[in-house]
Amino acid sequence: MSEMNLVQAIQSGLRNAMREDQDVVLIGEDIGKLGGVFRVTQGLQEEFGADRVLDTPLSETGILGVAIGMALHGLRPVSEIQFADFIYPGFDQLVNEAAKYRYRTASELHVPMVVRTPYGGGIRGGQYHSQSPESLFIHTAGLKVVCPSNPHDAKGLLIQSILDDDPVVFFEPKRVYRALKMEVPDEAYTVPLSEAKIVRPGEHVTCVAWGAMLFEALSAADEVRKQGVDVEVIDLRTLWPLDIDTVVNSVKKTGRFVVVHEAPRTCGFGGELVTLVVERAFLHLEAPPVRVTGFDTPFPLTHEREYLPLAHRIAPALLQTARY
Amino acid sequence: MSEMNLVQAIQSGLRNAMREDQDVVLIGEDIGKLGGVFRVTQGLQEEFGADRVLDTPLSETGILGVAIGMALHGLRPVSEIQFADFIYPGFDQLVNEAAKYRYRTASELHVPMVVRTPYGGGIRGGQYHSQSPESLFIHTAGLKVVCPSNPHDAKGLLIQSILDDDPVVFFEPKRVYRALKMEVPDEAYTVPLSEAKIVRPGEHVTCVAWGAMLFEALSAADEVRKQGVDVEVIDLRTLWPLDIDTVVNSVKKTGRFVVVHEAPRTCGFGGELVTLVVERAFLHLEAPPVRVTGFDTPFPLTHEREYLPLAHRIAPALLQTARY
Amino acid sequence: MQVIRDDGSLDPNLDPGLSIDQVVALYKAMVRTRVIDDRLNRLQRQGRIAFHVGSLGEEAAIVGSAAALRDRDWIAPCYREVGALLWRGYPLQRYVDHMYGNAGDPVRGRQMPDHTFSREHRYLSVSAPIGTQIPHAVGVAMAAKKRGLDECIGVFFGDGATSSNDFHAAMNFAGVYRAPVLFLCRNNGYAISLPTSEQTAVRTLAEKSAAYRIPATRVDGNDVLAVWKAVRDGVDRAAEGGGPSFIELMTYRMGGHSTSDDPRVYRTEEEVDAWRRADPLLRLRKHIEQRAAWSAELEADWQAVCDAEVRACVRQAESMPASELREVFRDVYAEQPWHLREQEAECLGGPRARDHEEGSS
Amino acid sequence: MQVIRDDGSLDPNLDPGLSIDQVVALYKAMVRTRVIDDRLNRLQRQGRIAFHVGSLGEEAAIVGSAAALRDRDWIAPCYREVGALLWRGYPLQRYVDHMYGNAGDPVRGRQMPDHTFSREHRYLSVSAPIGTQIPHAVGVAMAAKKRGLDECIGVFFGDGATSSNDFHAAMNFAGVYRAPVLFLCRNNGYAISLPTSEQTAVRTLAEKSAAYRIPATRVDGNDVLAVWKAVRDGVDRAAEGGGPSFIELMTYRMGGHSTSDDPRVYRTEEEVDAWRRADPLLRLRKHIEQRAAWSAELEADWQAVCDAEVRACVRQAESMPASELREVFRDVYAEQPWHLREQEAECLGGPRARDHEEGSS
Ligand SMILES: Cc1ncc(C[n+]2csc(CCOP(=O)(O)OP(=O)(O)O)c2C)c(N)n1
Ligand SMILES: Cc1ncc(C[n+]2csc(CCOP(=O)(O)OP(=O)(O)O)c2C)c(N)n1
Ligand SMILES: [Mg+2]
Ligand SMILES: [Mg+2]
Repeated sequence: MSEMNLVQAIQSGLRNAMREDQDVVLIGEDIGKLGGVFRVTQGLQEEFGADRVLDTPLSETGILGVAIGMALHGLRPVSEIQFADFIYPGFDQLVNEAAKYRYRTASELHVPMVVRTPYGGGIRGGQYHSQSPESLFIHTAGLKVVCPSNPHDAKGLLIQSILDDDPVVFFEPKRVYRALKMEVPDEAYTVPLSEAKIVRPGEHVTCVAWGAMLFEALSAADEVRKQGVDVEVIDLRTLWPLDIDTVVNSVKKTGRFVVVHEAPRTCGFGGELVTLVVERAFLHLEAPPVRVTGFDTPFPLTHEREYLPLAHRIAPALLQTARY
Repeated sequence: MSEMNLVQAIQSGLRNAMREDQDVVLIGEDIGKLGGVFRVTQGLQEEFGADRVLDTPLSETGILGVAIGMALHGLRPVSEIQFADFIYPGFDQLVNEAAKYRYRTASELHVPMVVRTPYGGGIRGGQYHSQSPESLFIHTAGLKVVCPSNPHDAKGLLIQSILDDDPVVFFEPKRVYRALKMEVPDEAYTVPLSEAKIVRPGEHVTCVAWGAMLFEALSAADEVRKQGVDVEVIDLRTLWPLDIDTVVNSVKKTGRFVVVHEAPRTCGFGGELVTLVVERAFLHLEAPPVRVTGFDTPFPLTHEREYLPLAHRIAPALLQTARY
Repeated sequence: MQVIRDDGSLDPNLDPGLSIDQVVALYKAMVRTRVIDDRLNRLQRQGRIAFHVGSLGEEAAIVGSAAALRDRDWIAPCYREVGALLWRGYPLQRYVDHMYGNAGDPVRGRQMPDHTFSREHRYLSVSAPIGTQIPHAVGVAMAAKKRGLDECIGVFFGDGATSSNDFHAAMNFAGVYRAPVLFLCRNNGYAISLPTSEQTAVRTLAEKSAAYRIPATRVDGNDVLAVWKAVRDGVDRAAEGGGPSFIELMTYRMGGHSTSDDPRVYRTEEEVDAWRRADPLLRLRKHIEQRAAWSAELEADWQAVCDAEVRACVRQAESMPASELREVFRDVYAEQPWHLREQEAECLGGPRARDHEEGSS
Repeated sequence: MQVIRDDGSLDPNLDPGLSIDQVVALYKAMVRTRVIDDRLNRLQRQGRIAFHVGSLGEEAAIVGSAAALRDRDWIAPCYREVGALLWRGYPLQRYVDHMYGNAGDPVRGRQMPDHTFSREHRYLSVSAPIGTQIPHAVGVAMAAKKRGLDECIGVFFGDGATSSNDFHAAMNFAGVYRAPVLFLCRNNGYAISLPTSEQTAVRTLAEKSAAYRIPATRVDGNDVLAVWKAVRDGVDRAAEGGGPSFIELMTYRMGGHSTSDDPRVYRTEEEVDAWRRADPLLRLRKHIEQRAAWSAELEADWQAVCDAEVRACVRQAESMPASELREVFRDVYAEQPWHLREQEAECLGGPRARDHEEGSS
């Protein structure tokens, strides 16, 4: 056990995975000598060599397309996309190729790869260093989408994602990278995919969040507790395939549902979750579900803390729902 | 007035727009001599010359990126992406550049461009000639998304999209291209964006569809009429910004809501529409809204008619909702 | 580069020294490819299959490349290279079943015709989006290198694909990492309707290779021995650690882009006629006839054999049931998640679609 | 290509013949750019602005290019080229306001620092995604050509950007359509931490240009007259209908990639020292001093003028209020649609965020 922040925990997970399986390779921009712009891969090229930690030319098409080829021939590549905002130049490889390779070869060929990428706002990154494009990948059949909120889950989910035989997009909340430390085992362990976690049990409202927004949901829950509203907070951890039971059972218990995400509201994952809840727990709902989300604009800079669905926006939504 | 199918109506719209404004240029693969793989641009290069109808190299990045530059300097480019499935190599230009140019220059520079692209299944196109990726663009702030169902609307919406000062993604239901003829004015006219159309008024259930699925919704409505269920069918025409009032008012009247789309269910536009309806008409809802959609797999081939949300799947959903 | 001269003799300086048996085997494979192609085009016109994308005129480029690769080398196809897969022993019945999307189709009716793959034959999967296989090939090559395997990969793509994002990324990565990959560019003159001269301003596609410091060769792609030699040279270079090679195979797409295309709209009959005289089969036949290894009689026999074979496969394919509906819901992930289990049940338990006129709404 | 020799004299064969006033004006602009840069780096270290991406060492490449373009020509920036924008007369106050994202910021606090643009100065918008401006520039050039305007565009990008999809597409389109565009490739040795030698296998980036049949020049990017000459030649070629040019500006990023970067992790002090001796300001200063058009006194005066100017702008910028919250919801579309009207009301009418420690969750 060591005290680790999110960066250290992910690094530790990568190191464990690379020590245990020589087919695990890392590929991305500036991940070698520099150790990545967030230093997640610091020291790994030194330990494992330049043929296992590939500092690539500036091409997301190359990073993802080449990783697919590596995965097809026995390696387990972990790509780093420097910011989620820069995944689009390689989007085609991810959604048309990685996602569909198994289907179009009836599992004869498949693509075990992980795409790590920091996402989200709160670091004054503006419209190109703050995006949360998870819903695009959730919409794409064949991809799994993971988003841890804390160091312990991050390491376990990352190792599990590397072991997984399907392509996984692994979103890292960059706002949490150095914000939080916790005890994390030094050795390898896994946290299963598609298992959400009830991080705070409650009776009155179900609140679903993930990544950096989890802490905002918790802080809003604390706040409304003082006003007698008891919120159940669920950390999704894996966004897709969803742990539907944990979410729906919670809503059946509370009758009220709030979902929080940084991405713009329209066609974000929140709408999907609301719909799933409505489809499966309609008669249990005592109030209309509420979305607390980023707004439908490009991500702004100066006022990013008003744009983000932070506690100050979540708390009123919880109260409103509870008192509906 | 002439009898036109969808291909002819779109071609007529392009021709009118190009005759009226010399700054309108077309850019895409095989759109010159060949007139496009669906022959939408047939004859246009001959009439307007190769500097207004540009047969491009095989690069969606180039088609969209260069069109943005043209739009920045006074032209009104209409790009053709041969199939919506092939838009992803140019995805970055569309979602990170075209969509955000106005915002990031406070409207000092902006990008009046239209991206035409055939979408959807039903022509035995398999996973790469059948996709319906509209939700990805609806999620992207700064883009407008249009999808006509018939020749008359298509021409009017296309001309309006070309006149519009924002980037518009214009989805053409390829399954309808030659399936339907109607009287269409030869001269230019517009159909306003963001106005849905109630194509069949009804009392019991609201059914929203667009593009090729509209006809399936209508045929399902006919069918359930025999069983006493009176369906109001709305053709969205513009997907985003949505004509929210027409949809919500209809649901307030009927209390029941069914949405139909070809795209995979999860994080498709259907979930967004359900959520909007739940947010705005919760107390009017007498049954849980229902989605009839493509399944969460890559688009299949042999069984595409079972995959698609055709009338045989819509009718039971309408009945189920009506009788809830 | 040309090895088989127009008069049918070999250029002694370039002759790669294949035995006459090997050369005849190449010829037979090329004829077989063409006979199958012909039959599939006919079947499509008769409405018995939905689509076909053929290799008429490009058989030497395809079969010659496949033959020069070693069994352990990989092939990353574009979509016209089924001749390469068949060269490797892929069962014809399986291919024809795939063309029908029936229960014998290895991809279970999920993909359009001509979207083949075979792990066993080290043949990656055909994918419609142009260019996407090129970085995959580089990744496969890099994996082989990292794992210390003496393998390389040949990746096919067309002239149009040189404009793709993927081409640029793949070439650059291959150059930087010295990946053992052969870029096999079938310059067949057209990307659907766009001639190569409008695809790019350079006169030869081989010039593009210099931008990545990858050695390039430009060969007569209708000369199977020239193709064989260029590709084998590339294999040797890769095996010696010399990294990637780019080979421009100058050929011509004698047919339409696919059965959906009508090339008369964008090119002249004269142009096609000129290329008909450069038919790779004619050239090679002249050569093996000169060497008394082939004759009109052998030709007729072999054509009949191939034709009978494909007809038998078609008969069987047409007797097979369609792929099963539940296959729509499988192989999306390694294990089927709850939502696909539910959707499969919803679909299988629901009503079936009505039959309809194809293309009507 | 080098015009200003190491001893400060000009190569008479290459001297583009600028008047001494013009040359001094270039020098002054370069010094001003550097003084502003220095100040912004300091402000960032003091936590008064959030971020800065500078041009230390690249001033000749940037200012020289801008000066050789005509007023009516366009500039498509990467992100280090504010020196080019200032050369065109963009008000410094506006730039500094932008760096603060205050109410005077032309982009209303919506973008990170150094994301400038100016329609008036024919300067497109800086965008963080690498390479995306390159096809825009080709589009602008094609539009100018189509509209019969005698204009061209210079597009700046780095060595790293040559690996992007956009570079490949843009170069190819420019070659095919003979667009009047100048590709100004600032080869400053690094893409963040990756040296150019690992970015691609070719030795010079100019070699990439041949893949698109675009003529290339490789110049000493620290020699403002060489830059000027190469760019002006490109402008002339474009104006004569000769189409695109590629100019590799060999320079060096003397500072970190941005204020977020620590270059010591990936390069040596010796390397940086060697380049310090090639500082473009020193070289030009030597030349104008030789021509008695500059002196230590003039230098001190000019530095003081520039420093006072930027300090005054900073004072004013810091006295301005922040950009308004409602600006978050504007300019997404030409007209604000209902959902943004609603969201603006929701946000403006709702509670304000609490202050917090930067970076904590
Ligand atoms: C990304 C993408 N854009 C467009 C298409 C449509 N399309 C299919 S084949 C083709 C032309 C390909 O030409 P080339 O690469 O020369 O291969 P060839 O067909 O000549 O063998 C085009 C444009 C596609 N499949 N993928
Ligand atoms: C598509 C994309 N991928 C990654 C990044 C992250 N990034 C920002 S600058 C940079 C290096 C750019 O290098 P170069 O093109 O040489 O320009 P320079 O900074 O040296 O001027 C990288 C990788 C980005 N901005 N966009
Ligand atoms: Mg071709
Ligand atoms: Mg650089």
